[in-house]
Amino acid sequence: MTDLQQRVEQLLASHDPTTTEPADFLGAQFDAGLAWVHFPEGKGGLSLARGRQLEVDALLEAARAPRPDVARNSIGLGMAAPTLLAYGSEELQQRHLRSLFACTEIWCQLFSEPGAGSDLAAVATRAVPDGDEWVIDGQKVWTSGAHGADFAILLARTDTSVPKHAGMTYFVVDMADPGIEVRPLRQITGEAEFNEVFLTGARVHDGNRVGAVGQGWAVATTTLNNERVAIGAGADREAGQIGLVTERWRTDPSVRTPGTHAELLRWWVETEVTRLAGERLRQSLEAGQPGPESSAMKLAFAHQAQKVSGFALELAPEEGLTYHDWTMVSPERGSFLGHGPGYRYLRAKGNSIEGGTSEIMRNVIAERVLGLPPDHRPDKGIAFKDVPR
Amino acid sequence: MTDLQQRVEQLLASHDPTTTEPADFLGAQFDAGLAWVHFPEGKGGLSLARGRQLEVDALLEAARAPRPDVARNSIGLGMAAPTLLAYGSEELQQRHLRSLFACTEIWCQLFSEPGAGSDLAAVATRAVPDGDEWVIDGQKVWTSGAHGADFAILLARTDTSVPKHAGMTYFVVDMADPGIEVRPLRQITGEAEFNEVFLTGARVHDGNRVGAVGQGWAVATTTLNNERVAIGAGADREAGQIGLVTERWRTDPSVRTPGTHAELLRWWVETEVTRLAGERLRQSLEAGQPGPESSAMKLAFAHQAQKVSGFALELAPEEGLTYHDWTMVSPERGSFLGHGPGYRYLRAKGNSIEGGTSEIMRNVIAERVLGLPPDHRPDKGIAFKDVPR
Amino acid sequence: MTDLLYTDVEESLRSSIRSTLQRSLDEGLPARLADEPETDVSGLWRTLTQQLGLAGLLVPESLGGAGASAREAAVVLEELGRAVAPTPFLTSAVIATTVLLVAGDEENLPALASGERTATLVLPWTARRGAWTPVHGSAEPVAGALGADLFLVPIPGEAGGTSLRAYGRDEVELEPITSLDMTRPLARVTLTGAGTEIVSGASADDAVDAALAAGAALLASEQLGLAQWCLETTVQYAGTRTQFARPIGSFQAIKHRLADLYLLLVGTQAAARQAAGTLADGGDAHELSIAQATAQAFCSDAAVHAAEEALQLHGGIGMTWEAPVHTRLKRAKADQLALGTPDRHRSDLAQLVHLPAS
Amino acid sequence: MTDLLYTDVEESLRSSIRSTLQRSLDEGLPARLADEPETDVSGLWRTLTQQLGLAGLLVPESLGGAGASAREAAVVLEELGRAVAPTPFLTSAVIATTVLLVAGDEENLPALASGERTATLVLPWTARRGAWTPVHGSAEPVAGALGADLFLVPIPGEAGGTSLRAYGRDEVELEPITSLDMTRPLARVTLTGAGTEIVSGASADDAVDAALAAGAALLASEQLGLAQWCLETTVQYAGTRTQFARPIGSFQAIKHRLADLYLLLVGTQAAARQAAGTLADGGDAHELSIAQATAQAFCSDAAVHAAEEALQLHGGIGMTWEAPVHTRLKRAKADQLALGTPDRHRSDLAQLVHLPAS
Repeated sequence: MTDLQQRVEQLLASHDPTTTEPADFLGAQFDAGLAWVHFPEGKGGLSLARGRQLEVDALLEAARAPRPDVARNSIGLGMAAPTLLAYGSEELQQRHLRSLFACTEIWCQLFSEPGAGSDLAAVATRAVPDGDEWVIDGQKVWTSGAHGADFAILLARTDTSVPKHAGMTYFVVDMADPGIEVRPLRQITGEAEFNEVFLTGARVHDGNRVGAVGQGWAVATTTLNNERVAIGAGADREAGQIGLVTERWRTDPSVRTPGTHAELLRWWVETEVTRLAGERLRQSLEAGQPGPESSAMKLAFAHQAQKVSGFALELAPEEGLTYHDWTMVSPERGSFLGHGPGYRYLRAKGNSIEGGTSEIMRNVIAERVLGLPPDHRPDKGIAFKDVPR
Repeated sequence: MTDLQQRVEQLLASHDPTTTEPADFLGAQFDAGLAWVHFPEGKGGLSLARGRQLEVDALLEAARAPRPDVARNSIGLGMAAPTLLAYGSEELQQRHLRSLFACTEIWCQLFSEPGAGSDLAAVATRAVPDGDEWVIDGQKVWTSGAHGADFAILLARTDTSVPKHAGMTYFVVDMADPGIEVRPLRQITGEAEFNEVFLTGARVHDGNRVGAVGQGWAVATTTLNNERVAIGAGADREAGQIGLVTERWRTDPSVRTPGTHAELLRWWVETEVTRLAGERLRQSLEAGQPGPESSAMKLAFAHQAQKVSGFALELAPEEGLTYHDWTMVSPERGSFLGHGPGYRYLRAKGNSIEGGTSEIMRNVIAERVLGLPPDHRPDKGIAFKDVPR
Repeated sequence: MTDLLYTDVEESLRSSIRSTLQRSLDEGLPARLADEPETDVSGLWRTLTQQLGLAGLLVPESLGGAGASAREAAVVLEELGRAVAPTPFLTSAVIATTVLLVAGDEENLPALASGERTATLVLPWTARRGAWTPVHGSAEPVAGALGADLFLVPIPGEAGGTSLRAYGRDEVELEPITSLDMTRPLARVTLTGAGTEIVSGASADDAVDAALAAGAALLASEQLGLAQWCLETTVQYAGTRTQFARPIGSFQAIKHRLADLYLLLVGTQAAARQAAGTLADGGDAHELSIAQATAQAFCSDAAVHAAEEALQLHGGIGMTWEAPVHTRLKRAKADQLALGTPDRHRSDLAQLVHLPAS
Repeated sequence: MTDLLYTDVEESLRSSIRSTLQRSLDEGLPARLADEPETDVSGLWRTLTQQLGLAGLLVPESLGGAGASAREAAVVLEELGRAVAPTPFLTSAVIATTVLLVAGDEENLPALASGERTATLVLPWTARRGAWTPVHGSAEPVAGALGADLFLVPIPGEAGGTSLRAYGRDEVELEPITSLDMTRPLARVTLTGAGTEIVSGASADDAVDAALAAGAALLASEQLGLAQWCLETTVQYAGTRTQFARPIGSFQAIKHRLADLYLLLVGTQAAARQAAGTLADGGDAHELSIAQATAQAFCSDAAVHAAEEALQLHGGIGMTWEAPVHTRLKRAKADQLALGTPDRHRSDLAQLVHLPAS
């Protein structure tokens, strides 16, 4: 038995997974260094290779132990945690990593703005120092789960006299601040899965700053690289939209035509290959850190989800003409595979926009992976306040 | 009987189409104003609507009258003639239009250079005045039929102290000039259908200038718009590559599989729609002048020729693995549908490069048809000689 | 060749419809219909009918109509498609009207032509020429049924043939179906009365087939108009939306995608005009069928692609309910499934142009 | 899951091959072979065999080989594909060798492993597992036949089964076929002698099927290497070729196309590694077949697309005989047709993953 297996055994022995409260079990898992084994000791990890987390997860899965609620706290687990580890102060790490893993703290992300979508470095939300606090004013958009979140990671402008990338700072914000107002933002699916967030004189203590003043862009890049890697690591064959289509095909001969068969096989091959590419990426990430290569996976997943979900409507056109329900609701978490084919088709349209548009992903691949020369950037080297808008 | 019909009758009566030498017949057709009815009287036309040429051509076709050799003299007929009409001096028009139509003068085009392909306005071939002559030095490339041509249309730089578009002038060049050397340029098909042309102290009289000094870009644009319109006006259903594939399909059941059937039908629809779009363009051109819209047709034809010719190899893979002959030859005229499937596949690759790459066509559509804002042009407003190269 | 351009008369009809729609159709209405499906939209149709005579466009003057052709109807559909206007033009003034015209029914046409009544053909909205079966008791999803007064239903007749019958509003039961495109809401139609026979046998089949063929031919023009709205709106947005201190329309990748979309619409327009023009010209039935199947195989996908590109190039804005792009996406996707999917039309073409599967 | 990455040993094998090819393969040779098909290229193969032992890579050490696996052979093919090297590695050291290994022939393998002789499987180069018929007298177009010493031919045996036989050079007649890809020239092979039976019946069929499957699985790696050359060469060209006073690689439309190509190659690499890795691991035959058909359905088209994009983005230069792009295009297109087209592999997949056509 490896040392790691022993640690898991000990955890399971000291905290009965069937009776311990999930938050307590997860807290104990964190304390045992089994939350993220590649994190340092004392911070949820054991400084092991990233890939060895799989062993832990498999054992806990087998023991039916409570797992972190990834769907509800994806920002916290997937993005805030690695960012805090890389750039957060010791105090911030101690305050948040454990609660975040236990999901007693739910997190959201305040990055995008109406004028800073693809051009995320154009954020105009201001953070102005006031004693040992910062005062935040601005508007954020496309925030998922903002109404249920306890904390947010925020990118704000702290200096407009330098070029855009140099003037941003990264903060942890308490969503209970009275200066924060959350409004639902309705999507084309009819649901309001996201929010607009208005910050009006919201106050943040300087101790909640992540990284140095002006270092916000580098910190945010770590966050985003971790976001993109989260997409599609190591799925099963026929996972996602393709699985719904193949199941329909196998169980309902009435949808089969020679033309749709040819198209189905093309999508089967494409999605299978993308699954293998995701698996290959996962294998290489077990050793290293996420880099710009994961942008390619996001591109592929978005493309295929959109195409296959559209094809699903053509496969069963009478059903495709209908919709499950247009009533506006604010779901606790987003769903890509739920409701019905019409919903899935519409929801998939967001895949190539949220978390960086496919156009931005292509820029990233072209410049950062392939090393192609940059396009013209009229705002390069110009103080943010002097860029015409 | 319309006046136009009467004129054709008279031409046929005075010049027996079965016995008259082709060049004589065509000369007489020119003199009767029936060469290009939309040209002015005395210059091969009757100042009628462009579309009425169809009536003339149909009658001459029915009478089996000699027709201009469009394949051999496409540059002369399709590009030099309308350019001379629009910008040439009276003397140049009188000297060339008739012989050109009679195909006693074969023309070629000296535009592209190794450093001026997509960026045609970057031509570096110099024309320096010397008395009432110009002395030309430089290298041209991708000249079809240069070895058999009598005259060339040439774009050369006459002023390097102004931005690139403003410093060019357009000339008619006698290919017999001893300063002109033609070398075959071999293509991926194995054939040398094009040439490189080296100009070393070639001399051109100022009377052979077309348009004003410095007006070369506007003149060349007229030429190129006429080139692009020539592509694909009013073809028959299943003309081109698709016809070879459908014929194979209909006559050889062994090539049929469900998957290729689905693909064949997609290409059938696409090519049929493009045929209809070409017909619609032809109908609208019967009234007006060719504009940037014809770039769309060139794009579509190139794309389909390439895809369908590639599909043809997959349809009959054993045959697709073979090639008719790799021996280097310099054919008198290019062929898109000749030799065998392998040749057609390779030759079609040129469709999206010659006469303006598909990328340039998309720029033209985006900026000149859709009115989208220009991309960054670092050489804008900068003297040609000061542009870093 | 049929004339693929627009006549001056057609262009003037287009202007009238466009300005009427600008005046009479609240831009927010298409999206609002999802939340308020009971909204009374009959006022718009009344305006279009009373001011422009659209209800009777295809009806001969002798029966109170305008005696116009499929070419004009196509222009109307381009404009209605641009605006995703909730009107029964396609279902009543094109499809149901063609049923009655081909069936030789002179009784119901005047009321349809005047706009006093609207009608619909009761078949699943996915039916196409040669690929439908008579209705046994009920049909779904049926377009144009909600709000209609007259229901034209092919049912199994005596001796195995088809009986084409007309049912009044009181002879059918309607259940609304929540639809992907709520600007053309669907319903389940159940026959509760006996109806009145119009024609039977081959004449009934012919009338239904002709109506479905006309619907498919002219749906292409609705798709064209919708796709052109998508291109124009996106070009405009790309010219004004700034990111990286440049209008996004100055980025070459965006430009090339819009150029490709333009190229796609050049084809869409040609295919739609060919289908409308040959339908108007009459002529060889086989060539008509080729034009119709080609138009549906091409324009359906083109309109969906145009709407998808519009959404993507509008970025996050495009994903919001507030922006109008989604109303076009939903109509485009529903139109792709309506009156035969591209896949089905391609398999029709295989027969029509003698490219057998095996 | 099989290991989809490269081991250090594999990377070091790659370096050896790449540097050997850089030293021993004249860059202009692939194009020159079209004009001078008689050029003796055996020196290159001799070098690769003597210095790196490639001929016996898959042959067990007991028979004089290196006892390596399909994983290493895949890396070799990546490098040979990059360089479009004219060698019989795939036809002799993979396919013919697999025939003999599965047939349990220990007689001919040592000479193959040492590189003293080369062999080929005599079937049309388009054959694939489960889709070939025994050779009646002659076969075409056969790859790897010109220059081979040993010809492995499945012929109709007694009692209807297959007889797998070995023929010497003096027992066959070879007619060269002018080939799209002259770096892997094809021939018509006519049997003139009697040959020697290796195995017969189901064992013969199994040996041929296994060899074709291995060939298809590893051809994907050749396609990968070729496609990567295309991407890298084009990225380099786009970074240096200037038009409009900018490197063309700074134009966003070019960048996005190259990014899409990169994405395609990420998939190509995963699919090729999966096919090689599962082949090396052995294991479930059904999963192996899925991996092989998936790899061929995907990588074949990907390599063609990569070569086509390389040509287009090289502009006029790419169309010239002088530039090396065309040699990759010809190999890529020929590889797409080799050992089963993507269409055929997709229809195999339909069976393998239970997605019936009707």
